[in-house]
Amino acid sequence: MSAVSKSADEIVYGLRREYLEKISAEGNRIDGRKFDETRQAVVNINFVPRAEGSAEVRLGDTRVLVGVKVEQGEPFQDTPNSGILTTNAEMLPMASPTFESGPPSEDAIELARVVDRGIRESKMIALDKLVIKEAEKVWVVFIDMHILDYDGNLIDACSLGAVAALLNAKVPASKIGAEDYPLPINHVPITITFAKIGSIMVADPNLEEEEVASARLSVATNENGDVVAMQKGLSGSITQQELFSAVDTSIKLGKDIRKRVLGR
Amino acid sequence: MSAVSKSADEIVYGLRREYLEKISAEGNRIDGRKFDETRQAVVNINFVPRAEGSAEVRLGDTRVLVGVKVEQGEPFQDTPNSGILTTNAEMLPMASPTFESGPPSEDAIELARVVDRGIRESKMIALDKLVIKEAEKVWVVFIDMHILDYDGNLIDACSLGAVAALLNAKVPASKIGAEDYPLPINHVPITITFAKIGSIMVADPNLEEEEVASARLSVATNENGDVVAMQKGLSGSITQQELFSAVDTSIKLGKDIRKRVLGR
Amino acid sequence: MSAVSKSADEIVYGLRREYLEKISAEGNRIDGRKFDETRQAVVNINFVPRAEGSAEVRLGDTRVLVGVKVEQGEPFQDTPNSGILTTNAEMLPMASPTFESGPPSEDAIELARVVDRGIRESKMIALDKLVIKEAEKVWVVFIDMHILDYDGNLIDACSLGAVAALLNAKVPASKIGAEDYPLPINHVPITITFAKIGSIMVADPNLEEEEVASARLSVATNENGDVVAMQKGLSGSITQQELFSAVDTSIKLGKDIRKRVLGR
Amino acid sequence: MIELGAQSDIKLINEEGLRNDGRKFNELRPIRIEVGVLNRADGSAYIEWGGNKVLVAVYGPREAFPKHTQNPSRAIINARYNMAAFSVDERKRPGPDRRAIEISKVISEALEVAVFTEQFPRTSIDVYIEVLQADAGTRIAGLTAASVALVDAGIPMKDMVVGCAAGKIDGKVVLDLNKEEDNFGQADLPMAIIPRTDEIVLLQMDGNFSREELEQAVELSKKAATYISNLQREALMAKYKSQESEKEGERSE
Amino acid sequence: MIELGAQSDIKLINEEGLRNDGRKFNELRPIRIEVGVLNRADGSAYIEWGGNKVLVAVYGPREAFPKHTQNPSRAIINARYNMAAFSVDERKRPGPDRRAIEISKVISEALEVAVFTEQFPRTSIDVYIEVLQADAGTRIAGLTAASVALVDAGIPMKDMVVGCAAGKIDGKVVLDLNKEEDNFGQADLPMAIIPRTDEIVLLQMDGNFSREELEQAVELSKKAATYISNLQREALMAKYKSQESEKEGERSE
Amino acid sequence: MIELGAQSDIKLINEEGLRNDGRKFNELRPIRIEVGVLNRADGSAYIEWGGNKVLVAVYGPREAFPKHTQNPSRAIINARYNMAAFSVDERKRPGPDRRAIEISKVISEALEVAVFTEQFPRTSIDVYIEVLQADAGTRIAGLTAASVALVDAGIPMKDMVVGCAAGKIDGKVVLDLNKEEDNFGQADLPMAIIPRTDEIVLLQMDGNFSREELEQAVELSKKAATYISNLQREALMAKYKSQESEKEGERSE
Repeated sequence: MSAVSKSADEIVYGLRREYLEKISAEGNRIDGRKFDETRQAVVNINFVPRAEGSAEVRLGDTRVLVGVKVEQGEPFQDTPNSGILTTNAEMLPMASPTFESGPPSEDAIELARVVDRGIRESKMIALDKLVIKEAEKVWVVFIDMHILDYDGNLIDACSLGAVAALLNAKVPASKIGAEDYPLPINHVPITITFAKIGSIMVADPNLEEEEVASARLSVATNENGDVVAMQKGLSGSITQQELFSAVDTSIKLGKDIRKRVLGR
Repeated sequence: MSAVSKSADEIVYGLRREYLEKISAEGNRIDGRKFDETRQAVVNINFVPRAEGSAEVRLGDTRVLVGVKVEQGEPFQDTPNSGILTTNAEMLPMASPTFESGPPSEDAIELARVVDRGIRESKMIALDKLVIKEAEKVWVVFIDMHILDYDGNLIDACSLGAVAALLNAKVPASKIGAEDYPLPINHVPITITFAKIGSIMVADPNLEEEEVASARLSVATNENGDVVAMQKGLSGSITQQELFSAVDTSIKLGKDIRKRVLGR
Repeated sequence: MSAVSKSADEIVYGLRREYLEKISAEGNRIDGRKFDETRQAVVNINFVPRAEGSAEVRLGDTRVLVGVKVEQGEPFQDTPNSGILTTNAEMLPMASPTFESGPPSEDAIELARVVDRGIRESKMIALDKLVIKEAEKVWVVFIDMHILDYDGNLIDACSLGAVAALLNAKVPASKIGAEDYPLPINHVPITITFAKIGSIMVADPNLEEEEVASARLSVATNENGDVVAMQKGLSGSITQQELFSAVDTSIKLGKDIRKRVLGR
Repeated sequence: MIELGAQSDIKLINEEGLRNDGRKFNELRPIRIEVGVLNRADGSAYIEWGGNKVLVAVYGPREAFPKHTQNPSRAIINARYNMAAFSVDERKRPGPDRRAIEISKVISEALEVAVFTEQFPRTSIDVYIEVLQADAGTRIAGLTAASVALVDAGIPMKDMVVGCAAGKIDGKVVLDLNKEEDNFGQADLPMAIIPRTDEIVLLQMDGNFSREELEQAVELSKKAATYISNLQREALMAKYKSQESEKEGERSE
Repeated sequence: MIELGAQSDIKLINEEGLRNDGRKFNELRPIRIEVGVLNRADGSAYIEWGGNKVLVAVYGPREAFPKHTQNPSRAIINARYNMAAFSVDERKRPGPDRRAIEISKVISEALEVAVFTEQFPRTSIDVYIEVLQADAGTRIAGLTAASVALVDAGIPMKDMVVGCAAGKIDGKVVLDLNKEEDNFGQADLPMAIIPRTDEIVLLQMDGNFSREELEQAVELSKKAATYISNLQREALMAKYKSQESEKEGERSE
Repeated sequence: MIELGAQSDIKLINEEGLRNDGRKFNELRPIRIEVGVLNRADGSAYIEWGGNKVLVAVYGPREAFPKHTQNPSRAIINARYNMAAFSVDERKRPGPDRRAIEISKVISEALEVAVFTEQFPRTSIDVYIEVLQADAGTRIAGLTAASVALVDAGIPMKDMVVGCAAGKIDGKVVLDLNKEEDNFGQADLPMAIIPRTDEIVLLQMDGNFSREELEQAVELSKKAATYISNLQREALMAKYKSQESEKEGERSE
C-alpha cells in the first residue's frame, strides 16, 4: 500500500512508533525510566469498607479499584471440598475515550483471565479452607476490578489491586453464626508486564509505550521465585532470550514490590 | 444553528409546538378538553379469562391490555413473609410506527417501573397475605402490560389497567388444594399524568400534546388523598407551584376515576 | 422495477433459475440425477467417541456432524415420567460464506425444530424408559448438529445424522452405579426433502437447486409408512397433488435409506 | 404435543361421535373477525377463534430498516408472531422463543406467496401478530387475520390466505383441534391455502397420519377454508359498509 | 423500599429528636467534593456524601455514535449510572439493570435542562457515573457531582444542577435519608433543582406523603440545595486556585 | 487446572519412567494432518492429535464486515476457536464462553505475526477452528492446523506457525500433556513458534515452574516443533501430489 492512502492518524502513529523505537535503541524511555523500572505504585487499601476487601491502585496515571466480595454459594460438582474464585474486569468507558459501554470486550476478558490465572495458579487463596459444608456450601470469592483511569498496563495494576484486596479481605463468617476471619492466604503472586519496543523489552509500559509495542509479555511469580503464570499478547513475537530475561526481571521486581508496596 | 440546516420534519415540529403553546396560553386544548380534564376511560375487565386477572383499557385512542398471572415461587431472602410483585411493559411495535421490536427500551422500562411504584408504594396488594409457606413458597403476582395502540399517556392507561386487573384478579389456590380467593387488596392508587405545554400543565395528554411537551409529571394518590409515588419526565423543568397544582388536581381526578370508572 | 436497476448478481441468479427450470421441465437435473433420486449418503458412526453417540454424514458435498450427549436432569413438571429430548443446530460459518457467527439464525432454528419434530413425533426414542427417579431425575438427550460443509439439504443430512447417532448412542448409567445400556429406540424416522423447481419436485436438492427453488417440502415417515412430520418452506406454494406425490416418494425413499444406509 | 403416560385414558370423542366441546368431526369452532380495530396501524384485524384471541397490525410498505435487509426487487414480508405473557396457562416470558421464531418464518413465507411484493422494492411490510389468549391453532388464526389486515392496509394481493387445521383424536381425523384435543390427540396439521388457486402456502404436521388419514385431513381443511374465506370477506364488507353509511350520514347532514 | 413484617419495631428517631446517626431532622450527612480527579476524562469529579462514594467522568462534546443517534439541532446528554459490583452489601451482577437504566434516564433529562445543548449539534456529551460505594441517595450524589464534572469539562451551562433528597421516618419529614432510614422509613423524595431559577429538573417519589408533608419535604430539600450549591462552587474554586498557585509557582521560578 | 483434594494420590509416571499412555517424557502423542478437507471453504485442514479432533476452515482475504472493523493498511486475522457441545465430557453450551474468546484472541495474534497482512488492506482473513473432540492441547492443535489451512487457502505467509505444549507432572517436565495429565499435573505451557526464525508467537502458562524447569519445557517444545513442522509440510505435499497425479491422469487419458 502506498503512503498516499495512509490517513493522518496512521502517519502520526508511525512517527510516534519510530521515535519511541529510536530512543529505546539508545537506552531511553519516554518518561525517563530505566527499562526494568516500574512506575510508582500507590495502594490504598480498604477504600470500599462495604466490601469484604478492596484496594485502589495508582500505577503512574493508571488507576483501578478492586473490590472483593465473599458470599455463600454451592461448590462445583467436581470440587466439593473447595471454595470458588471468580474474577471480572470492567473496562469502564469512564477510563478512556476508547473504552465502550456494553458486555466485556475481548480485551477485558483477557485481562480478567490473566489476573485470575496469576492468583489461581499461585494457589494464593487457600480455597480448601473456604468450605462451609462439603459438597453443599462454600465461600465464593468475587474479585471485581474497575478500571477508572487508563494510562497503560492494566494487567499489573489489576493484579496488584486484586492481591492487595485479597490480603486485606475477611470471610464474613458472622453471617453464619461464626466469627469473621481473614481470608486464608498461601502465597503472594506479583505480575510484571513487559512491552517490546523495537527490540527492547520495557517493564510496566505506560499507554504511549503500549500503543507502539509489537508484543507484550506478562510474567507472574511467587515469593519463591517460581513462575506461576505467563501470557504473551499483541501481534508480534518475542525471542527465547527476551522471554528469559523478562522472567528474571519479573522475579527481581516481584520481590521488590512484594516487600516495598505490600510489606511482605 | 441556522434555520437553513433544519429538516422539514423539524420545521413542522416547531410550528406544531408553537401552535399548541399558543392555544394553551389562550386556555384551550387541541381536542377541546379543559386543562384538568382526562379523556374518556373505558375499562373492559376479564378480557383474557385464561389469566388470573385482566383488563383492557381505552383512554381516548390509547389502548392497552393488562394481564395478571399469579404463580407459585420462592420469596426473596430478605422478605420471607411476603409475596412478590413484578411488573413488565411491552411497547409492542403494533402500537406505533415509532416502537421497535427487541428488548425493552428505556421508555418501556421507565413505564413499567413508574406503574409498579404506584402499586407497590401505595401497598395496594396485601403481599403479606400471599405467603404459602414462610421463607419457602409464596404467590408471585406478574403484571404484564401490552401496549396495543398508542395515542399518548401510557403511564395512566397502564396504571389504570393494572389496578383494574388486580382488583378483579384471583389467587389460584385451588392449584395447591385450597380454594381460589380474590387477590387481597388494601388500597386503590390512581395515577394522573400532566404534560407541560408552554407554561401550562395539562392532564392526560394525548400524543400530539405529549410530543410538544417540555416536561411530564405523574402523581399517584390513594383514596385518602395521600401522594404515594411521583415521577418527573422529559428534558424540561417544572416550578414548585406547578408541582403542587398538579398534586391537587391529581387528588381530585383520582377520587373521580376511582368512583366513576372503578366503582370504588 | 425495470431490468436496468437490477444488479449483476440478480441477473445471473435469474439466468441460473431459468436454466434449472428449463432442464427440469425437460426431465433433467443439473447433476444428472433422477427427480426422485437422492445423493449418495455416507454415514460414519461413532466419529466422536467422547460423546454418548455421534455420526458424521456426507450427503453429496454436504457434511454434518451430529453428537448426542446423555446427561442427568430434572423432568418437566407436566411429564414427570419422561426423559427429555433437546435438539440444536449450529450453522457454523465454517460451512459456507453465507453463514454468520452469532446466535442461531431463524434458518438454524427452523432446521433444529424440523429435525426435532421428526424424531419426537415418530416417538423414535422411548422417553418413558429414561426415568431415573419419577418427577426428580431423568436422562436428558441432547442432539447437537454441527454443519461443517454446506451444499444444500441440511434437513435431510441432519435428520439422518441425528437418527444414526441416536441408534448408536448409549445411556451412561454407569455414572449412577448401574450399567450402560443402548438408548431405547421404538421407531426409525427418515426425512426426505423436496425442492420445487418450476413445476417439478426434486428430492434431496443440492445447493444450486435449493437456491432457485420456489418451495421446499420435507416429509418424515416411519418404518410403517406413516407420515410423522412435515414442513413446507420458502416463499412459494405447492399443489395438493405435489404434496401427495412427495409423500409417496418419501415413503419409498425412506424404506430404501432405512435399509441401505442404516441397515434397518 | 406433550406425551403423557396416561394418554390412553382420556376420551376425546363420546359415544354419539361428539367431541369434548360438542362439535362434530367436521365442525369448526366459532370464528369472529373484525377489521380496522386499531388507530395507529396502517391496517388491522382482530380474530376470535374458539378461545383464541389474536390481534394483527400491519405497517407498510415502508422503507426497510436496517438498510442491508432491503431487497432491491421486492418488498420483504416481516411477520412477527408473539404470545402475550398472560395468554397461556403458565406465564410465558416476554420476547420471542424458538417456537415463535419458526412460526413467524412460516407465516411470512405464506403471506409472501399472496402479496404482490414486486410492486414495492426496498420496502418492508410488517405484520405484527399478537396472541392475547391462546387455545390451540393460534398460528392459523393469526395468519387468517393477517390476510384481512393486509387488505385493510391496502396492500395489493393475489387473494387472501386462509388458515385451517385438521388433526387426529381417538384415531379419527377431525377438523380444527382445540387445546385439550391438541394436548391429547395423535396428530395436528396446520395448513394455509389461497382459495382461488388452491395453492398450499403453509403446511406443517406432527404426530402420526397414514397416507389415507392425511388425505382426509387435507380435504377437511380445504372445505373449511372456503367457509373461513367468506368470513374474511364479510368482515371486510362490514367495515366498508359502516364507512359508507358514515359517509351517507355525512352527506345527509 | 423493602417492606418488613417487623417494620414498626425499628425506631429511627430517639427521645431527643436525633436520628440514628446523630443528625437533626434538617441536617445533611457530610459532603465532600473534589474536581478534576481523573486524567483521561475531559472533566471529572468525585463526591463523598455520607457513606456514598461516587466518581463521575465527562467526555464530550464529541461526535455522537452510532450516527443515527445524532440530533441535528443539539447535543444529546448520555448519562450512564452504574453501580460497582462491590458497592452494595450483596454483590450486584455487573452491567445495567432496570433500576440503573431508569436512573440514567432521569439524570440525563435533568442535565439536559441545564446544558446549552443547542451549541453542539450532532454531538454527545457522555456522563459516566460510577457508584463505588452505596449508602442511599446515590442518584442525587451522582447528579450533584456530574454538574461539577461538566463544568470541569468546560461545557457551557445555565447553572449547575443540585440534587438533594428528603423523606419520612417515624412519621416525621427529614432531610437526606441514610441507608437504614431508606430501608425502614415511609417515604423518599429525590429531587434536583437549578438554584438560580428554582426550576425542578428531577423529581421522583415513593412511599406516603400527605399534601402537607410533601410541602415540608420540598422546602427542606430546597434549603439544603443552596448549601450544596456552595460546596460545588468551592470545589471548583479549589481546583482553579491550586492551578493558579501552580502557575504562580511557575512564574516565580 | 482443577485442584483436587486427593491430588497427590494420582500417579502419572510409573516406575519405568513411562506416562499413563505409555509415552516417554519427550514423546508426542500421534499426530495426523489432512489438507483441503472441505468444499466451500477457501482453505481447510483437519488434525488429529492424540484424542483431539480439530477441523479448520479459512475464508478470505475478503472485504471485512462490518466496515468499521476494516484496517486501511492491512488485513485483520479473525480466528474463532469454538468447541462443539459434544466435544467434552460434560456437554458445553453452544456459543463462545470467556475461555474461547481468550483463545481466539491469542491464536489470531499468533497468526498475524506469520501472515503478510499488509498485502490485503481492508480485508479479513477468517479462520474457523472447530474442536470436534477435546483431549487437552486443543488450542495448539487448532493453531497448527490453521497454519496449514491458510497455506491451502493461498494466503502468503513468512512461514507456518507450529504449536506445541510442555508441562509438569509428578514434578517432572514432559512434552505434550494429555487430558489426565493436564487435570492432575502441576504446570502447562502452550507455545507456538515460527520455526524458520525461532520467534515465539504464542505463549501462555499456568501452574508452577522453577526457572530451570521453564527452560527445559521451552526446549522440549522447540524440538517437537521441528517435527510437527515436517508433518505440516508432508500433509501439504500429500495434497499437491494427489492433485498432480490427478492432472497426470487427466493428461494421460
